[in-house]
Amino acid sequence: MPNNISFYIFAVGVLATATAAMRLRNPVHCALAAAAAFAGLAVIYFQLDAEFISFAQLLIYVGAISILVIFAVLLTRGSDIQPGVELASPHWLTGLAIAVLVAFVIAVPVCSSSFGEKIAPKMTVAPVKLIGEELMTRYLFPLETMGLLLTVALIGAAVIALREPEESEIRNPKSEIRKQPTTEELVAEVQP
Amino acid sequence: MTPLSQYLFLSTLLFAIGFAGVVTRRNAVIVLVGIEFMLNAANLNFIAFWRYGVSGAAPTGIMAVMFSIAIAAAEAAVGLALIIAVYRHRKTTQLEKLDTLKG
Amino acid sequence: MTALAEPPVMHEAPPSGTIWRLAEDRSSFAGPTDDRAGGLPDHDLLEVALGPHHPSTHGVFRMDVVLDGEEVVRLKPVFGYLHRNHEKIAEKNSYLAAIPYTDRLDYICSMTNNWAYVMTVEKLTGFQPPERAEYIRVIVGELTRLFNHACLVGFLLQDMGALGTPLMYAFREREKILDLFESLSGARMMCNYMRFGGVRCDLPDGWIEEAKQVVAEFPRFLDEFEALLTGNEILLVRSQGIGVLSKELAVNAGVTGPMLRASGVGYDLRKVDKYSIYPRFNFRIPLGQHGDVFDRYMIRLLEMRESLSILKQALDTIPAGPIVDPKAKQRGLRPKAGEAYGRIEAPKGELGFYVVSDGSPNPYRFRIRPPSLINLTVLEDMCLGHTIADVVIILGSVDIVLGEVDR
Amino acid sequence: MNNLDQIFVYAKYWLLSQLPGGVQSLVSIVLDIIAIIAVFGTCFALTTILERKGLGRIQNRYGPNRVGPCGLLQPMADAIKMLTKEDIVPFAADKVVHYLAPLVLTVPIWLAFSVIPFGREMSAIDLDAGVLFFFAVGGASELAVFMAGWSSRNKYSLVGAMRAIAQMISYEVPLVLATIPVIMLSGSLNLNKIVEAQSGYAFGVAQWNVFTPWGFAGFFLFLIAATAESNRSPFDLPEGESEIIAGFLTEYSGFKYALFFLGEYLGLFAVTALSVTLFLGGWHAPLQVLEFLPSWFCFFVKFAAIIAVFIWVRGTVPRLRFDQLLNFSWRFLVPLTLVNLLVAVVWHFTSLGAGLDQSLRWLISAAMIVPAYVYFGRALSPNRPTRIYQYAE
Amino acid sequence: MLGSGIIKGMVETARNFFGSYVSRERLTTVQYPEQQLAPHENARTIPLLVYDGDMEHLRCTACGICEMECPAQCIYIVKDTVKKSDYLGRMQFQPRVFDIDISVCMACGICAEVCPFDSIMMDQVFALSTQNRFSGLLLHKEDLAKANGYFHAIHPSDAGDIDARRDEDKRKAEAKAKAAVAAKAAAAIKSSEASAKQVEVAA
Repeated sequence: MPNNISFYIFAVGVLATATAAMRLRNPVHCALAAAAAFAGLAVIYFQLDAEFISFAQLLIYVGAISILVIFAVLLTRGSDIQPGVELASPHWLTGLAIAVLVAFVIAVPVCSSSFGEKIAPKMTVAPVKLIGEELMTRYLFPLETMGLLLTVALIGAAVIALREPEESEIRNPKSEIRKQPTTEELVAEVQP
Repeated sequence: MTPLSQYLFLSTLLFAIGFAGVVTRRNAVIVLVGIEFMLNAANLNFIAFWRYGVSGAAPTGIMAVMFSIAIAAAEAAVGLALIIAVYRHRKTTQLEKLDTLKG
Repeated sequence: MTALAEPPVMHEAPPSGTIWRLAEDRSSFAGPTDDRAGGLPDHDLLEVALGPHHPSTHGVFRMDVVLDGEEVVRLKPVFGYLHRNHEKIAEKNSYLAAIPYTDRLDYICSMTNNWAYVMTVEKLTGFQPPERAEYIRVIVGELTRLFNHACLVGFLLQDMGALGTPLMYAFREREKILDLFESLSGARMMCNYMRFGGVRCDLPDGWIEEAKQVVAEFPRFLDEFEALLTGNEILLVRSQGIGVLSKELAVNAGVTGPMLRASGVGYDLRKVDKYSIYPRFNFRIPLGQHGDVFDRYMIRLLEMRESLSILKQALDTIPAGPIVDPKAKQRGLRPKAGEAYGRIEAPKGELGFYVVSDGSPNPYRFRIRPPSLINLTVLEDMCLGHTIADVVIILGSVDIVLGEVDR
Repeated sequence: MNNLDQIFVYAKYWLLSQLPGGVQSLVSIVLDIIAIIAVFGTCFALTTILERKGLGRIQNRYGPNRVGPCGLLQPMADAIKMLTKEDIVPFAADKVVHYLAPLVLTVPIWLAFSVIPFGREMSAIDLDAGVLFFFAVGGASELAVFMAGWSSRNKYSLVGAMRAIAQMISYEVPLVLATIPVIMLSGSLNLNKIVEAQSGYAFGVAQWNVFTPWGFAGFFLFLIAATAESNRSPFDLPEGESEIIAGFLTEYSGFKYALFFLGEYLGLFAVTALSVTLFLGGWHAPLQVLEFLPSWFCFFVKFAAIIAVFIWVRGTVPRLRFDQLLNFSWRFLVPLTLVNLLVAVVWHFTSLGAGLDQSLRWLISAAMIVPAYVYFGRALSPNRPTRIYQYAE
Repeated sequence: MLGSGIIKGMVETARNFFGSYVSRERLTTVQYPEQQLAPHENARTIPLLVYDGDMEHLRCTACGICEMECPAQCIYIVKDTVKKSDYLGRMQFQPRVFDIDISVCMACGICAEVCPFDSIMMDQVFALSTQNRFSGLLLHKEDLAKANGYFHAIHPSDAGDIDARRDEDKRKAEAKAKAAVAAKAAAAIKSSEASAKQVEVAA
């Protein structure tokens, strides 16, 4: 069962890299591990015959979001971590307990239900053409909304991240340095 | 083929890992990554249920995931922009230090 | 065609009654850059040492650059890595033995270095080079200017990232001139050719014809060069408006040579000093208006064409005769006590030698005014506010040779 | 379909038929992988030497000609040199990331070749969303470049990596936008179908996309974006050696450097192969009389021609500055690709039996794209009057 | 229009590309070990010491002028203790040690210029690399000494001039010597005559 084996390999990989992304000290390492986890998920989508989603996942999560995260880390100086600074929040133990509880709560019904074994996968795949047609007919309104949302997000992100002119900027000595002295300033006439 | 429950388990664990990250880490950027993991876990569920489901030829799961990915992209962009903007003011991305409303 | 408001004039000397001096407050020249906190924005600054073994610092030269993003907010040139103590060695050696060392100042143009030095000693001793020797000096000097400018443009484009194609074309032409120099003086680069009161040896048979052929073929190379580069949009956007050097700053900082003329100051020692036999030749001095990298590039191309015209005239009219002043003495020269400052328009600017004699066989004091070093002093002023990529081409357009900067 | 055309396909099937049924599918995959690695590995070796020789000739010199006949074994010598060099890792470097970066760059790029049809019936996998796959696997190269630059703990490396990422992101937009007209008009993301859509001959000349106005403009826009995407001159800023030494490669040596080098060239090959597929009719012969030529031969001739153009450009132009580079993408390429999209739409709808003849369609398209080109070109480089130089006598 | 300058440049590089296959002038490379250009007659690299006939007849008289004038001070001379007869028959010292450190020598040619005995001249060898950078680059008298024939081969016109001058000197010297001998003989005869006279007078 090569399919099964590869699923387990990638599942373990995804879980390992995701754990690493949440546990490593250096945020850049975290972002890189997260990128690996996203790529592993893309492979799992591909196994599930959702190739379009798989490529979209690669393109958006690995190609765009990871890069964004890395840029954010670098811009907030996240990568120069001082030794001795606590990484985890003060209530990390409580948080971890809740997380384990959540996992348990979800896992129990999954185990107890039997549909996992019963339902055989149907042998239909979604060709790109079909997805396109659906997008243009049934999901037209969500698509347009999504376009709007993305535009708003783009503009919003740009506006938020734009550097506001700070007070210190106004008396920025750099501009003084750059100022070219005028002829009058530079050439002083001295009568002997 | 791998049974559906395996995918659901994977999704559960991924969600839990993301959640744990969100509630235990201090760095806001990493918290955002955790949220992305949780979204991805949900996406995996959508795809798995679509693949094993009975919804006929309609690519419903795929559609949901597509919109989810788009939202995730928008969320990441805005979220990271916010973090950077906050960092400019407070010179920190440590979440517990960002507890006052005054800038 | 835009006409200038006033016609360009040659400045013989600064206007009378006026002392040109630097204004007191030159913040860009302000002290050492060590006090990083003072006067710089507090957000992320990147301090980069460009050099001393950076690919495009033309040798062992360092620029300590403070970057805001990719923008230069402070730049400190650091040199001295190639210091060879030339001036002190010359004070220990005889007058003659200093000549081969001058070859190694600006090792691209040894002929003009020789020329400046022997001219100084001639001033000190009163030797008068014969007519033919003066012609030979002018010819080799202008040939030197030709290939120096060609190579400079090649290096500049190399700094712009043109993968050496223009440089290789320039070197191809330079080889022809170097062949001429080799058959004349025995060496391609370290010519050691000029002597007090003349030149070392006469032109070999057929040299004039070969030189004429090189001069006749050179315009074709210039046309090729211009077709390849001058209209190139990338070169235009990279060089226009970059590294502007204002007329006033250029004059006040003592910048000379093509750099000064690119800033629009008509000052060329060949016209001003009228040394040697330059007044006999008909040539013009091209002037820039903007003083940016593109002007400095164009001025060099135009100067090459003027040099070609001088060369044509000189090669056609060179007389026969002796090549060295019969009164001149090379070995064991003991000039009367005194001092002399000799200067010529070297390809890079005003190259001056100041020699003091106390009547002994070696100079009492020996100083050089290297154009490369003095042109380099305005580097920071030209670079501020530009990006690191511009710094590299601004440095390239200054035309420095580290042998001359560090001596 | 002559035998020569399908010789590789037949060879593969013959080989598979010799094997027991159980391993056939696995061996088939392995054979495809070996074929791609062998062919493009050889291409890499040949390109490095031919590029150096070609650049040499452009610069009026011989180029490497010492190792082997005409210097053709130079890549072997280079490989031996690279492999035997000391692999230096800076003391302060992030060792794991530093080690992984070349792998992350090189491995996904091999994947991109799997969807390209190199000849009739000659693509490794026939993916429904082939174009999307191509761009998706390309996304990892940005991460790899960042990893290399960041892990080296060198200022030049970091600046180079930042430049590279900004450049790749900026040029991915026009690159994708330039492919969209092709996808729209052939109605598929499948590269095999796109090649099929360009089959057929009119007046003995092939009906490739490049012979349509939108295809013509799109081809050049695509090539420019591809040049930038693969960090080639004049867009080789990430490793602009005269400014930032070698950019993100500064701290790499030996085999890791060779891997980066390989990765860069493979990236170039991949986009070149894609441009051949999208615009130059893939493996179709250019003229009907040339149809007897094997399809893979046609493909690789076009491939080599485009690579030669890249080399030619590299030998000619200087490098852009970084802000100019980004401006060029956002202010020139992106608007033009959008106009080109419009041209493709117009082209598509005028063909729907509106009774317009071909020349009128061309005229309309040209009337849209040429003014846009002139306008955006002007806007890009503000009016620079021709400089007049005065002479002082 | 945008791009026209780049296209012009590309035409230029294409011309050079094809030109390098047809025009010798464009492809100026000399493939060094196989092809070598003959050096120009004036070309100079390191100094050499000319001898006439055999090694025992170096022209050098160990006068030390070159040692003094060398800008890089790379010449080291020790005079021999015995004098030998030179080509004019004069008794001259010869160098016992004549070393040139060519790792310091800058091939300026001043030594050759100042040498009053036409002894030190400039060689044209350029493949000077050795395994040992100290002893390998310190050339001794034996390494530097070259026959006049060799000098003729590399600098024919210079060597011709010098030989002509030396022959002239030699001829003059011989004539002078002859004249001196004759004068001496004459003087001897005279003196003998005179002495004879004196004898006579005395007698």
